[in-house]
Amino acid sequence: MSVLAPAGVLRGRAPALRLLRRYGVYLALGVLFLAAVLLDAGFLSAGNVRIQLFQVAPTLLVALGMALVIGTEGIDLSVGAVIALAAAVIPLYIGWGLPVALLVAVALGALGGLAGGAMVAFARVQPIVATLALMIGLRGLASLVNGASAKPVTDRALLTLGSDAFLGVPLTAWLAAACVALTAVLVHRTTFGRQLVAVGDNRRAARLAGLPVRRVLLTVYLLSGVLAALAGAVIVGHGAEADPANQGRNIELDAITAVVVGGTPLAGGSVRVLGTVAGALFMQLTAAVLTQHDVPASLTKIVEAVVICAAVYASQERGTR
Amino acid sequence: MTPTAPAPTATAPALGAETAAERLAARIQRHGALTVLALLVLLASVFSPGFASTDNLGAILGNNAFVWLLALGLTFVILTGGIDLSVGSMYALGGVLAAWAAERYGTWAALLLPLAVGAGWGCVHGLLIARARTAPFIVTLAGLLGARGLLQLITDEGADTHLVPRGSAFRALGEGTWTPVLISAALFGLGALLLTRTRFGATTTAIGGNEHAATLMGLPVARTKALVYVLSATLACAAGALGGARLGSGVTTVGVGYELTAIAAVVIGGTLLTGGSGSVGGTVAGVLLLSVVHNLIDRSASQYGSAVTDTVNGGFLAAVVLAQALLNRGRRDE
Amino acid sequence: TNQGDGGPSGHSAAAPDNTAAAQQVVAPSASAAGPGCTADAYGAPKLDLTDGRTVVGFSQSESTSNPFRAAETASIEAEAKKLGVKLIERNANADVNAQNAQIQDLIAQGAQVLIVAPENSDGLGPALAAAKAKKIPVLTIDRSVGGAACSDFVAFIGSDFHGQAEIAADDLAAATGGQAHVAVLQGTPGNNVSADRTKGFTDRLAAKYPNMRVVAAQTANFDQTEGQKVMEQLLQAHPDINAVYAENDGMALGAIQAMRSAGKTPGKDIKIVSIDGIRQAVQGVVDGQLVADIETNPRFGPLAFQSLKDFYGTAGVQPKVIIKDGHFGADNAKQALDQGLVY
Amino acid sequence: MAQAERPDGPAGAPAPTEPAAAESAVALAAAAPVLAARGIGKSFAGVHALRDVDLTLRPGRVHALVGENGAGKSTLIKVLTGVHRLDTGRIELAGREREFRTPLEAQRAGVSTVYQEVNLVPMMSVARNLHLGREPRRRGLLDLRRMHREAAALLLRYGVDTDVTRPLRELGLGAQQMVALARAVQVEARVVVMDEPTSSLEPREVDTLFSVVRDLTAHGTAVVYVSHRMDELYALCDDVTVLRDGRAVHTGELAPLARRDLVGLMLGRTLLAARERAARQVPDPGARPALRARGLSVRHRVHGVGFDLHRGEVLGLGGLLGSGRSETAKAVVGALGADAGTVEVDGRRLARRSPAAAVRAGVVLLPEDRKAEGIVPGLSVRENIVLAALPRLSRAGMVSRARQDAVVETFMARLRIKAASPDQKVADLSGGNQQKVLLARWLCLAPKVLLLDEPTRGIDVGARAEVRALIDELAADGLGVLLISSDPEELTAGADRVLVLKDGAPVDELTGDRVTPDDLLAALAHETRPGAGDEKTDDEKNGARR
Ligand SMILES: Nc1ncnc2c1ncn2[C@@H]1O[C@H](COP(=O)(O)OP(=O)(O)OP(=O)(O)O)[C@@H](O)[C@H]1O
Ligand SMILES: Nc1ncnc2c1ncn2[C@@H]1O[C@H](COP(=O)(O)OP(=O)(O)OP(=O)(O)O)[C@@H](O)[C@H]1O
Ligand SMILES: [Mg+2]
Ligand SMILES: [Mg+2]
Repeated sequence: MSVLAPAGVLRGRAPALRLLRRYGVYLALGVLFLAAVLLDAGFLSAGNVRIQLFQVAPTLLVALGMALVIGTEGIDLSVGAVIALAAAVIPLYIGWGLPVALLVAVALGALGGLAGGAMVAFARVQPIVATLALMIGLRGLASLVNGASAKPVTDRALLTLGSDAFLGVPLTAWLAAACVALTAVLVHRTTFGRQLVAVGDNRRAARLAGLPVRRVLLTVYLLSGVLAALAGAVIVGHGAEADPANQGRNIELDAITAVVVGGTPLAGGSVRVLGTVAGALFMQLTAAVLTQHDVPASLTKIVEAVVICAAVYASQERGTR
Repeated sequence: MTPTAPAPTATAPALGAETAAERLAARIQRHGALTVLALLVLLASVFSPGFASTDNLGAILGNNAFVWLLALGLTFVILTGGIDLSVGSMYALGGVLAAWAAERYGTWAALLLPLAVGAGWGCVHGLLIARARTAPFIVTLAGLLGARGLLQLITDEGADTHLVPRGSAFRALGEGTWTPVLISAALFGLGALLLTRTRFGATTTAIGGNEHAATLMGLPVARTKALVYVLSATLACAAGALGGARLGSGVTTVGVGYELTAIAAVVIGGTLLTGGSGSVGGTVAGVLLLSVVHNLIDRSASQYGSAVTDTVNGGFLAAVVLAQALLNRGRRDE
Repeated sequence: TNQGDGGPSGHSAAAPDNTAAAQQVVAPSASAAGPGCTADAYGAPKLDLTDGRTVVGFSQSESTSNPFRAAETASIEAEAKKLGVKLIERNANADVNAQNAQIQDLIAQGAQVLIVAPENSDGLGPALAAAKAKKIPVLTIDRSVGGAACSDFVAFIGSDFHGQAEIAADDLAAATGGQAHVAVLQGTPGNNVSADRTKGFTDRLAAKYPNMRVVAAQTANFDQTEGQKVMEQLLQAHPDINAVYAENDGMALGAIQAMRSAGKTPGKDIKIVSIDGIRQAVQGVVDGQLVADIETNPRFGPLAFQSLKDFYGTAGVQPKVIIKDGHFGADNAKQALDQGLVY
Repeated sequence: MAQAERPDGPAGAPAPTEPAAAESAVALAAAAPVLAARGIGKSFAGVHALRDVDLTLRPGRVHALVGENGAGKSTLIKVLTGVHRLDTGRIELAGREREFRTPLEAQRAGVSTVYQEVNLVPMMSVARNLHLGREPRRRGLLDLRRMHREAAALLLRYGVDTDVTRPLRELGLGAQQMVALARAVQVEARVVVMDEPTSSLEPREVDTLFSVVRDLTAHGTAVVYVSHRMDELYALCDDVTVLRDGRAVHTGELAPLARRDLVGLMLGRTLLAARERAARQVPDPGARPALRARGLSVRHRVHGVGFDLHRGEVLGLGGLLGSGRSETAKAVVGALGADAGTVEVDGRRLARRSPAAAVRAGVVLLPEDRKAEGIVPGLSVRENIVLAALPRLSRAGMVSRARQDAVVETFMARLRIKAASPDQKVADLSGGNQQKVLLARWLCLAPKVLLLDEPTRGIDVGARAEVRALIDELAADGLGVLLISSDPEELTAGADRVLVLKDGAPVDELTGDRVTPDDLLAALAHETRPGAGDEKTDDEKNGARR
């Protein structure tokens, strides 16, 4: 892929349009929210806002990791399977207390991420196939670990994490917010963040500049695995059941959509953390409005398709991949 | 050019050192999927009784031949550095449209309607990607949703199933083992010709290799990019229609996840996801390899349940791509 | 997906319950209406189902991570073991094309008779044709296929999905006094089972319960997590919902979770009826969270092999054999659980 | 095919006799302009790249376009050829007003371009690259055999003797440049634009290029020629337009303009008198070298190259295109997997072979292909400069903005990097300034050994003098410098010793009095005598200079 945007984009654009592009997601999010409230004033109620935050938290956690991976010109399809893995082990270790169960889940998530990262960094397998193999294999493994069937979860601490709120905001949303802040610092303020972006933008140059390219790639997939495992814990806690066969299915596509709607280019070389948050919220609101107004499944899909295209078009800076 | 121009010397001096063994090794590397496939078929024929039977091979070929066409279209898309996630949905849509049209208007409509809808839909993808410069991943992800939505809309949320009439000539297109295989083989052959022996094919590869350069060289970049998506969607819809002819109905739930299998097949076939390098022949090897692997895992691991099958499946896929990446290692610089 | 999941049934719980109650036939639909289908009529060679050399092929449609599928597979396996026949199996993981290929592969591996759990009612044409060409009888279980019985396939054994939905409507009406705002959690679109369960329910309401209004009908793909998400949204938009019909137990369990977090008491504020009969949901009936749970009986093993025996014997099989589904209400749920009748 | 219809076109006979060319040039001097651009203006996000520029091209004449890095030469060319759209002004082609919206339109109208960075498709075969978009066809399908035959024959005339079915990326940058050139000249063009075509060529190829240009003008084609090499300009060009800060400050015939004045016009100041090279003390051969390489081998490319590089020494690496100089440098820093060989820094052997390890040890490489291997295009100038030094400029992994800004300011000033601000994207800088950014990236690390692969590629006269002075200065400060350059003048002027490579193996070393351009050329020529494979090289030469 060429590093320079082709001719059409090199041409000057009105600054106003540029600004719109840069902040398009936020605008789209605002418009959608307004529309939702106009359609039904109940949308503003505290209960409703809380529900939306509950539902968006796991997707957002996964999307944060995905944004980092995408920043290195990669993609991680295995996040859903990592969630399944977390769902498989949490019931096994929850007897030891929530921290232990969380630690085991996160450690396994890290291992899963490392496996993908190693394939990408060392063997130079293309990320989409490396993580596709993991996606299939890890989900199978998850079912092997603790049986394929769903297990009810009764641990108080986990249920509290999954469904309680602090200051009216769900604990899971606080957790997601903390991860957002950490990710933002990581990307914008640390050496690692710079290296990540450089690796995504021009890998050969980054290597010749002496950057630890492999370590960056490994770390990024590892972080994605860790965040996915956290998301798994959140999903299990909120649903009060652990279902390795089904939990986390298709979440990778939701996360990728959120990241890209948020303005991070799939070609790598740039990560927009806040944009990702806006993207995830945007997709969540779309789904909420459609479900709450009882739109049939067929139309829901079509509307979502159109909305995704429009939002990405509005927020894209350049259109590679 | 003077017609008497001397024939070029075979290689640059520096390369004269390459030995025959190295050339063979390079050849095996270049056709990694084919090599693995050949080995696997050989081993399976020896160790898995009944694998090499005509019935089993016929089952592998006949039932998958149309699905493989998705990988053919994707090869072109991926060569430009793009991606098409909508092929699975388009496959299902093609089947439903064909059955619906066959029920009502007969064979020709059953063939033409899916082609027309596929081309139109692909055109929308192409314009959004090539003209509006929206990321292919997202456009076709929306396509995946949209096509599924449309197909549910025309089947009353999936409640209606349209059947291809029993006597319809349309059914003949999908019957048996050899009709599907021949149709697919012919299309793959045409695809190979299109890729290697036309300007369209050359432009496709050039765009993936260096889009900026392709633009500066004055190649019709936007048009070719758009056409590639038209080709992919049309092929997927046609494959779905033919699949519908084979199944005898427009199955609404079919095709879920086919895009990922097709992408895996293309990549295993040696086409770079970043574009610019790949071949139709590689894709053929890729789809065959995946089908054979699935067949073998089915035969040997089915009785242990889905979890084991999935784990083995993922492990095998990882092993294959790893083996390939390692084989390819020597070829890449850095 | 025929059933969702949830339910602690796994492999251990799927130990087939081959009790008489479990395999009782409700309606060999043409009860005495005519002679059943036999091997002679079908044109199949005779086969001894107790001979260890007999090879039976079983094609499962969906992943056994689904408790219904796990129980169904285990039941078939157990019965085959009991009879001493050789069983070879395949799992199509919800892909019609794969199932076609796998059935043909089963034939290639020497299966002499096939038991098929079809992924879809339509779309197994190529496999059925291949079997027919080799004169291999095909018995379909849990979902029917298109075509003619005793010609394209031997017979169909399974539940009456339409009927299940009607019972669910009756139960819900009884629990709400025929006055309700109902939310319907639908199964996967395009799946015959969810289509039947939707149609059966709405038809029944239209016919018998004019005061029960469906305020929202959304798909949750037979999935518990999705069921919870959809229910959470619906409760926000329609606080007046007081009844829920879930087309499988998984979605019902998700809905219960959603009601709890919305501060409503399932069973009191909102009445729920669901279909499938997995352990966790039946426990919910015992606990008063669900009004009733209609079973979808997965224990096809004994009935399937008995039908095949009839097929090779003189009795013959009727084209449509409806398996008896349990009906767990407040009165019998506890007993059923205690007796281990629940999968 | 163009060349088939025009059997004696430039491709067919790249080297006509000189008098014919001169004659036609005189005859055409007064002819009507083939392309006239008036009042061209172009700005990017507030930066005025071009303001009110006029350019007139006449058939059969070579028009030099000169100016400092970032003066707007490439931008002007891109505006003329449809890559950028112009903000103001108009373009007339053969008296008719035209505006090209795409490079394709420009090409169709007869304006053919070789862009500054090689713009070909690296993974496609050489032949395909040469013919892309106008492949010969037979019965609707591409005629591959003819394509390969024609490509091989055509390239042979440009001194590139290679298997045209190999992927282009396997060729050295210089050879790629020749392919790009052959491709551009192949079409029947009224105007051929060349943006620094010789920046990665060495003398033999430059001669080939000159003969191509002369042949073009003999056939009445107008040529725009951009170069920072004064000798070339005076040898080849008839007219000149000098750009400074986006304005045309002078237009006229080149010959009457003295070199000094030309440079003065470009820089807006007079260039410092050529610096006397500081007499460096000859390093003690017994001392421990800063860098010692032994027996470096890369399959098919480099065979047993070894050298010692002392502190304060500039070692030149000479050779023809494809002689393996770049590969040697890459093998030293571990960017290429070496099959054999060791590298020692200050007597300590580098165990792990990777660029990161080399950087830690103080050995850094400025790569020749800055676009593919140097810049990180999406990042700003600031971020590109501090990229490698980040770990040293940060505390506990957190980037310190202040320390970073201090470094960036220092080096932007010291190297005179011309950018709107440190926040400007590097991709938007002119080629020369990008090169300076890369130099800054390494200098702020204070390395022990600097490997420079074509460091002045695409750098303007002023900056070139600065870079040369800088190399001297660095060496004087005790750095060991390995200098690779295709310009014999530059190589011998800058280096204390020159190691000559051929086909990946060392064949000669020039020391002391022998470090002169003539000796270097002689060393290269000498080595082409014996051996079987070398006859081919002779043929190439004859082919090129026939
Ligand atoms: N796409 C762009 N966006 C913003 N600024 C640009 C862009 N392209 C060029 N510029 C600016 O325009 C000016 C002229 O650049 P140009 O590439 O034309 O210089 P040049 O004369 O070719 O220099 P060199 O000799 O180094 O190649 C520079 O200041 C550069 O930063
Ligand atoms: N003129 C040519 N003809 C054929 N092959 C060539 C030519 N020039 C370069 N090559 C090929 O390019 C390969 C790499 O060359 P390399 O980059 O090492 O050379 P270099 O000495 O650095 O020259 P350059 O000045 O191009 O950087 C060589 O192995 C050779 O196969
Ligand atoms: Mg320039
Ligand atoms: Mg070089």
